[in-house]
Amino acid sequence: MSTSQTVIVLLRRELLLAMRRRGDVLTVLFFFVIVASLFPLGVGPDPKLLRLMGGGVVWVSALLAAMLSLGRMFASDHADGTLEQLVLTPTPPVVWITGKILAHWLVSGVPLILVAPVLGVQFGLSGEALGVLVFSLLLGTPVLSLIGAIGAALTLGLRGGGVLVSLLVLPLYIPVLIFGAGAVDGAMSGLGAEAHLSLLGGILILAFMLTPWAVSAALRISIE
Amino acid sequence: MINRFNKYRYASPATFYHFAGRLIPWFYGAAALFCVAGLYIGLFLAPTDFQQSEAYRIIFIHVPAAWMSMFIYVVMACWAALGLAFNTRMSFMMASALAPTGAMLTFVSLWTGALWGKPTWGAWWVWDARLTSELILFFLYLGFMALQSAIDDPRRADRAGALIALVGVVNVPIIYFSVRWWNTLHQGASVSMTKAPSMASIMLVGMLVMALAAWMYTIAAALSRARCIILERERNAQWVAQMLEADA
Amino acid sequence: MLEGKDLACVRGERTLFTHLNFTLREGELLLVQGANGSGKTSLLRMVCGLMAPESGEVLWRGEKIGAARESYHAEMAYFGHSPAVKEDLSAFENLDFACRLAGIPVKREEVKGALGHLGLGHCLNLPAKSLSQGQRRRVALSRLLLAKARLWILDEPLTALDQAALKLVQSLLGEHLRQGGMAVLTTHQPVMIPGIAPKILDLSA
Amino acid sequence: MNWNSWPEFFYMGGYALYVWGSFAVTAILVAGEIVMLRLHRKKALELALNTVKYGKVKNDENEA
Repeated sequence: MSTSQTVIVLLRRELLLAMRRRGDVLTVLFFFVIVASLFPLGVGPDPKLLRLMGGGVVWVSALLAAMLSLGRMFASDHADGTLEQLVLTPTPPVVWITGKILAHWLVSGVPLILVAPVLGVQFGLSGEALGVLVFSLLLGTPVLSLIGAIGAALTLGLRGGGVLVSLLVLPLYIPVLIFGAGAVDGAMSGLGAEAHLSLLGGILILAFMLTPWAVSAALRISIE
Repeated sequence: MINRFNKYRYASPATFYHFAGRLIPWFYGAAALFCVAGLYIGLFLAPTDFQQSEAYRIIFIHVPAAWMSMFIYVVMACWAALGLAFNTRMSFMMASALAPTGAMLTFVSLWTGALWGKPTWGAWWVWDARLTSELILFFLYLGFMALQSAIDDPRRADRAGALIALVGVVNVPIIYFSVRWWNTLHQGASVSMTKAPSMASIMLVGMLVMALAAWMYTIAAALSRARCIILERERNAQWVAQMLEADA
Repeated sequence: MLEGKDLACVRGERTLFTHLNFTLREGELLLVQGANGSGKTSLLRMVCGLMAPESGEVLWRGEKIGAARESYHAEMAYFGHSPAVKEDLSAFENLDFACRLAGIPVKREEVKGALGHLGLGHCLNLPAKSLSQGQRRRVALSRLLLAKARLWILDEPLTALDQAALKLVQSLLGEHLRQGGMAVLTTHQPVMIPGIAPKILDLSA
Repeated sequence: MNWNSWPEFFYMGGYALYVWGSFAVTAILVAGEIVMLRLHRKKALELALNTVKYGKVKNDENEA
């Protein structure tokens, strides 16, 4: 069975499972919107200030929302034993791990990208900045799923795993946050966001190449 | 049958345990010696800096601590890589033994950085590229130690810690680059520690001696913590029983 | 041919077993016995490659399973403590996805047949969370049927099964072994399969 | 020599708080770590002694 077929089959299974538990997808989305709306309440309604903060706030909220749903990536399979069966399939683990991460991104990353413009408008971002925001999220959220998968795999089955994942993964998210929020800031201040977006793209390629191997090693360690 | 097997497998921790036991006093001694020499140079020989007068003397603690915090993380990652590659439990124990000392030195460099920033730039915390990266490095240390303490099975704790240390060390340059990029963009580098006071040679010597002191101290602390970890892990082993009877 | 050479296992700080050797050829059944905590489950997980032995190796057709990972896993089926069934999927969907992911092309009728064989023909499209523990184990057992693997590694397959299912499993096992298959089994109930003399491996010795 | 008297040395050109603040905290942390190491060693020795004397009682219950 070629590798692409395995990934497609796994994607179908993951999306079917996500559809059966639509609640989980929505909770991530609601969390994203709520966190982003908290900042104006905390900082005050001054439009000029909010416009400056807009990109950063949306990015931080997206980062926290993506991290919230990391636990689901392997934990439910580990609990009911299907993860062991996946490890014992003939296909190389890197293949189905990439499938799993892609499925996690589709379920928790893409909804954030779709909702982000609405929040951007709420913060008074202009048309061009909104476009850069969406594009930076498009490049950034897969990296959040990729790096997050390492944290999820390492903390499999640990009590208090949720908090631990955030401690492990947040420092590694910082470059993505800097370049993502920086892109929006660059677009708004007229400096142009090409540099940030290309660096973000670079990190995406690097993460796509390296993290599945790290996740495979982490799973082998955690399943023993 | 079990005992013969243990003797073979536990040979290396046993020899390391006694070998380290003899070395530790020497390293503590060397650390104290270098520290006294370094402080003497830093506080008595080094001239007053015309810009910052006496406040700059904090660099004799801040800079060596910052160097060491980065150096220890890299050494930790090396032990981790060795452990994963050759499946040697001793390497994992060394990595776990280094982490707390590295975290402590990172905190020292953050604390002294803040105390140095206040008189020099008027703010306790300066979002300078190096200080911010140091703060992130502190989080990486905390993540390593939190992960290791959250896992009960020593074998899994070692390997999981080793992996996060390796992932961390790959990310440290990326983080450092992105923070510098972020710092230069937002503040135009007006307030930044990169313009350290002009390095009179005596100051550099002082810092190098203090760095040596920190290095000796780290080795001593890590070796003694490693011995504790060995004792806890190998308490079922034959050589521990013999050693304790010999002492009793 | 499956072989275990000088295997050792350490759990936490305790050494469960050392210098363990066994061989298994076509048509043979290996019964792993021992008290609770003697490492039966760990040995099985080691044999199927989920867990690395502290020392020693597991060989499949003379090759280390680490090296021959893909070919070994293509010919092996593992049945662990948990029945590996997703609760949100129906029995049919569980089996269909499990076989496709394991690289076994399988048609609808075959899946229906396997489930029917195990007495689950009526609850094909029921979500698995509504099945009892015994029924879920039957879904896992029918996965064994579909997998057509040469080597079965079963960790206490007979628990939570009623009498009818027990006899059914023993007949399936007998048929599998007569066709030249191999099986490694841990169980507390006695296993009587006509015409097969199981090799015993006792870990408490 | 920069200082002509000890009080001037401790005054540190008006930055006593900052300089001595950082030196003192560093000394406290280093001393603290050494004390922690001593305690850790004592606990480890007790644990080992307990295991050797009373045998491996604690380990036998947990399931393989």
